[in-house]
Amino acid sequence: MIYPATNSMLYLFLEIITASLFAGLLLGLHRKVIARIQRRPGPPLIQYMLHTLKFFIKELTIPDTSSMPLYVAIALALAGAWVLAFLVGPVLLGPYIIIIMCYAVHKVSEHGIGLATGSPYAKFGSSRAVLSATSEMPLVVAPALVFVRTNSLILQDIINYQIINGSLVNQLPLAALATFILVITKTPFNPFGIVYGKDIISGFKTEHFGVIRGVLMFGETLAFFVLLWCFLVIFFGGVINTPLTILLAMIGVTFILGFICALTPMVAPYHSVMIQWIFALLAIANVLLI
Amino acid sequence: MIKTMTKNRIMSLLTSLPLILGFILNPPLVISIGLLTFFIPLSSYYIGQVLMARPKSKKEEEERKKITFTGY
Amino acid sequence: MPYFQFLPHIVLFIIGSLVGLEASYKWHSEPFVQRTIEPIPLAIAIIGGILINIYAPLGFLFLGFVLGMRPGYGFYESILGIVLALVLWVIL
Amino acid sequence: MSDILNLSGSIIGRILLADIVPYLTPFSLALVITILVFTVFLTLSTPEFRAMIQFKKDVVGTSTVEKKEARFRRFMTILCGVALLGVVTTGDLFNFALFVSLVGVTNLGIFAGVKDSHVLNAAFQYGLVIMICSLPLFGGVAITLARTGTLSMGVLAVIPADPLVNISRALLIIGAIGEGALAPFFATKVEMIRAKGAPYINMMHLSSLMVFTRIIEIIFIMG
Repeated sequence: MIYPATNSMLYLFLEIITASLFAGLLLGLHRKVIARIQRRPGPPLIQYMLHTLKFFIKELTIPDTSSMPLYVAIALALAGAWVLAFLVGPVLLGPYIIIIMCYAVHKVSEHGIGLATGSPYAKFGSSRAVLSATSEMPLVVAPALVFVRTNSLILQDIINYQIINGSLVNQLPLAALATFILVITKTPFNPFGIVYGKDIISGFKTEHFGVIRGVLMFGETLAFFVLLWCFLVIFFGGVINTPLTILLAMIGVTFILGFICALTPMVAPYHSVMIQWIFALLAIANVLLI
Repeated sequence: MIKTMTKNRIMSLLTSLPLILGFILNPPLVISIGLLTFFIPLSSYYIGQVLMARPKSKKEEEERKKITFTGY
Repeated sequence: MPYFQFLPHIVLFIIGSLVGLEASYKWHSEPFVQRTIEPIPLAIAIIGGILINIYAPLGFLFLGFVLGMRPGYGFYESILGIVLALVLWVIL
Repeated sequence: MSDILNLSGSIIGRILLADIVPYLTPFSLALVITILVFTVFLTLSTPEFRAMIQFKKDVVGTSTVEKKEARFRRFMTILCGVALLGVVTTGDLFNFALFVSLVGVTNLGIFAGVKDSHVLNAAFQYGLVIMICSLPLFGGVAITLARTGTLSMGVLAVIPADPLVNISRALLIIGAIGEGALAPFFATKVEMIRAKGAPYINMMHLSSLMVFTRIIEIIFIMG
């Protein structure tokens, strides 16, 4: 295979394609695991990708009530934020704090996507997005707490520290747990997914279909990849630090996530926020006490 | 109808042009990250607009527009 | 980190899954009934299991064919193929 | 300076104005571009037609923000964007506190134009919160100045942390989450976001989360 020059734009683009395809497969596997636990055959592995492709050729209608161009732009902003997070995090091993920012943009987009339609159902989803932001933002900060140990938030330095001193999960286990909860909140069918709840007609995405939904789903695959990557590399970086080990470990964690999502019911909004806050506070306590 | 089709075609070309130029010219890292962040979602949106299924006639288009979620 | 070195593996796997899905729906248009091992998917799985140790992307193409078959079909075949691939990988 | 490098990457540019040192790292560059893009789009967008449903009755209708009201709220949105730019680029702790309180004021302004009584009630309570929280915010800055003799983040990054600076860090966090309507002072925000006018409400959410990401960076810098 011919390798493009490192850090050229083609290289970055190929990385994005690879990650989104791989994460699409992972999300398909996730659904398959859930189905097997519930004793159904389940959809094929490529189902998630087929869905994404399907939406690209479906008709897009924009509601008369929506606020333009916010309706389109904010959905694209969600995908753009995760492209940035993916390039800065997993590809270039840059500062983790930019991923925090991208997550913030993701939460803002969720809110805006729901509001911009003018539909009352989407508004429920967006209100819940604001509510869940209060507990998810502390969870995103949990990986950043390794700053106490590594004195650096550049991901390359974190990996180097772990190669010398062993994985950080041994030193900060509760911060790792909080990050795992964060990964759970970004998987489909998760117990904390109050924003996507079927009780409010799939939440903030109720009025989004066609191409915009396709772009949103593309953004979500990258989000899943980035957060899984952060969990694995920031806390298990002593062992998992090459592309092959990372991808294999992702498949393993997806199995665990499938078990968790299949066996837990959806939590009520306030309970979800409280549970996430408890894990975030545990992580902070872990850092302060050691 | 035809007008929107051509407009989407032009926009999809315009938005994917920076990406293609970037592949050839190899700009500095910060600029290439910015280009990818902006133009991947934008170009995929416009390409999707070109690809998407549309009502075939003007009559169908009018029929479709009648139904809104406040229209019942 | 260069993830795109696995791009051919992933793309060929997806293509294999698509072809497998189409083909198995052509073979089995009836409602889901039996769970038997069929000869053609078995052969493909064995080829995939061997190939994956020689040239990995092609092996993924064949294994993807069996894994991506119609839900409920090709389950035992794909397990056989993966086990064969693992055994060969340990031996070689 | 080493802490800033370790947190948000190499410094791209900086303006040396005696003590006031605005600087640009990859992190703040990303923030600046995000805020600019959002501000432009939110300003250009028209407010949505909010569908109103009364439960148990067959009443469906839409209502939207009036033009005069929209103009004022759009102006406040732009101002909030400008204040946010100040928050993310400044290299001086006092300026940071000033801009954060400006964000609070403009957020209040976004909701002051709404003509719903429950929204105005909530905005009033939020106004009380931002007034109270400006005390810990500026208090934290004052304690830092008294202890270390400087407010420049580049210098603060080199000085090792001591208990008093830790107290001022905690005060800064309390102040920022109050001004930005973050988690514990959140009850007012939920009522406020029920108002009409999606672009303007979204700006408030953006501002609170951007202040949050910036305060995370600053408390790490001060450590």
